[in-house]
Amino acid sequence: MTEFFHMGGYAFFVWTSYGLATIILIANVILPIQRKKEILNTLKRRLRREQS
Amino acid sequence: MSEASLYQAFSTVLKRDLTLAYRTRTEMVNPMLFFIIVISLFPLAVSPDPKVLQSLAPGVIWVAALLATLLSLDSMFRSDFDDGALEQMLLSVHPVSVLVLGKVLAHWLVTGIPLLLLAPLLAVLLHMPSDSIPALMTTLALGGPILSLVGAIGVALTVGLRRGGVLLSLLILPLYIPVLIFAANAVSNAAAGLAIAGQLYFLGALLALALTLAPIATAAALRISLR
Amino acid sequence: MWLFFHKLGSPKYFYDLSGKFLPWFGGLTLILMLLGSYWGLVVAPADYQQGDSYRIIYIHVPAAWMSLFVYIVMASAGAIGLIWKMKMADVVASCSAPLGAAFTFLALVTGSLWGKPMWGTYWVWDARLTSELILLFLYLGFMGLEAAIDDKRTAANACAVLALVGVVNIPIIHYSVEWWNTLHQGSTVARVDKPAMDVNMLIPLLIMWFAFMFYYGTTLFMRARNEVLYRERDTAWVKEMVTE
Amino acid sequence: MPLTDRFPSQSQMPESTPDKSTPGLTVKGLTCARDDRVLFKNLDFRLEPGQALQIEGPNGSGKTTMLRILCGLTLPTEGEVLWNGLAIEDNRAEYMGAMDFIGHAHGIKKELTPMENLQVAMAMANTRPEQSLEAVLEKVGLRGFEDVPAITLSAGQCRRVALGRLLLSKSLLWILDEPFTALDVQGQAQIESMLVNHVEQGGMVILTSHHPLALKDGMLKIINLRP
Repeated sequence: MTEFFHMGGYAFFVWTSYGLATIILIANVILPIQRKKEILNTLKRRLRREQS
Repeated sequence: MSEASLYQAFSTVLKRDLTLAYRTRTEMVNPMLFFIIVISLFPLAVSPDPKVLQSLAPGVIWVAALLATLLSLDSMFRSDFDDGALEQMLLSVHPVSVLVLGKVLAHWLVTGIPLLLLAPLLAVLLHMPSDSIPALMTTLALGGPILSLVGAIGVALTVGLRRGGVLLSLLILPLYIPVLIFAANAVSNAAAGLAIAGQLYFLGALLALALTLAPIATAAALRISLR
Repeated sequence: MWLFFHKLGSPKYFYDLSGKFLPWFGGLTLILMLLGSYWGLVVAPADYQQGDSYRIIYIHVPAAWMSLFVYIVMASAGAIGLIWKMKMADVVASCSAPLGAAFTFLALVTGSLWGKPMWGTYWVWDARLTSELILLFLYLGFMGLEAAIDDKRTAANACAVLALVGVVNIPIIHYSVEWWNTLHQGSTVARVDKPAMDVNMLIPLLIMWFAFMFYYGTTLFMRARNEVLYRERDTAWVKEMVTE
Repeated sequence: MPLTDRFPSQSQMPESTPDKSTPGLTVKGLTCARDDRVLFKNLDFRLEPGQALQIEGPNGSGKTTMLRILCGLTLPTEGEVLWNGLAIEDNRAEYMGAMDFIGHAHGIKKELTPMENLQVAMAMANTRPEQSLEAVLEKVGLRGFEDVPAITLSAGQCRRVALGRLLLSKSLLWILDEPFTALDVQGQAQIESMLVNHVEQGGMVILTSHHPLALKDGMLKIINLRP
């Protein structure tokens, strides 16, 4: 198993690439989810204020 | 709407811009001074040794010319935008792209030509071999209008913005890269005595493309910016 | 087809339609990503010349391909928005820009990480990497212009013009950089042409390619749906949805 | 507005020829919202030759925006503007020829003289006026200022030069944004008489101003953009 992580001596380069890729890809998924929550909350607050 | 009046409108815009530039001719000098100062920085920054300067010269002169044009681009539409003349141009009977062509030609005559005339002097400053100076002049003559035409698109996009200056360079410099590559290479090849016909043909092709498409894109961009 | 294209123009129709597709796209992306990476990292044999460092292509090549693909999608969405004045097209263009920039950045970094073992330095003015860098500048210009204009519709139209001008220039820039590269780098760096790819190396690449495409579809839908919610916040269907 | 700004040459008539049954300007369902603040909603009106339209309303009520929509500079959120029964985007050349717009920024170049400004305007509007430029300048009360750089003129005088442009071009519809600003009493009287006899001779005027116009009631329409 450790030999796999060793990546024939290029462990640093391969794993940094894949690590960075995961970070960027996951970030671009989480950002919209948070933004959606934020939009829905502001809309809810606005509606409550309008109705009251 | 006869073609004659279209040409007449084009030449009126051209004459108007040239008289405007003449009336504020102190501003015309700024791009030229910038051009000279930037080039004279390099011997100080790198080394005064002629051989080093010679290898640098084509690229340095062309980058400086490019930046000088970029600096002077803002004046193309800024004053017309502020006093409403740009609106009148958009509301003219004639197609806006033809009027824009007039303005771009005026801008090139006011800033492109002086850079062209200054180039030999700066080539000497950088110890460039004398047989590469004609190549430098040809590339500036072919490349200069492209810089103005493509730059006009960026200026038209950012004319409505308060601080559009920095954004303008971000929009336009990537589009200047092909011109820079072929022009600078043509001059350095000429210095080494190699053939430069291929590069000049390519610059000519870029000029033809810019002449046909850029005014239409600029007209669309102006119509959008003034919305 | 034309009716569908026209109906897609209405935000609500797009919102519902993309809502249905989203879980499928998301699931597919996840599966393909895991399968492709596993296949690429474990199953595929080591390259006889570069050893295991070549496995970076399973991220670099799809990302580079997506960076160009997304820009073309942006330019065409912009053109549709300009010519037929479709609000949804502007939304697609503005939501694609950050994704395209992310792909380009990813392609650049993985390219330089791959370059270190192969060429010995992190950054080489190689034709592909230089074109990728210039493409990143085009994306940043697009996003910069969009942020600088206040009115949403004017911003979308201005960015559409910029994207169209950009898309005309991309082949020119790429050709000039290629030509410039063969000029200077031609002799020194042995052109590393793609080794005859063993089928076990090629399949993960295709899988990752599809994975990235579906990933782009997923995140574009997510961002576009947010934008639709925000822009249509005064409409009845959004208010009713919010109060559920 | 298609991106490519086609040259509307003579041969290329708009698809359906403008029917004379609805001459003048027709506005249908005009709505304009500025980042979710609705300026005005569902405006419908028609303006025929020989009529004037006065738009009143507090500051920020969208008067200027409405004028810019009517002259095609700005796009409305909804609704359309028709000239002789055709949308203004479709018969742009005809509408631009028949309409003149003077905005708050009146488009007079400070560095040029009134004469030069009028010459540029003439070329833009592609008309050959019957009266000479001097006569026009005299009509707007600028005798003796023909060749003085506009920078030395007062704001009121520059406004007169801009209004002089209206006399030059044979345009049917005048769209004016606060035409009486910066004018002295005598100037306002001169301009008002100019507008009145333009309408009486079958012309059309749309203006934003609180200045009362001496027009018979059939000829004057008023729209109030209450918030």
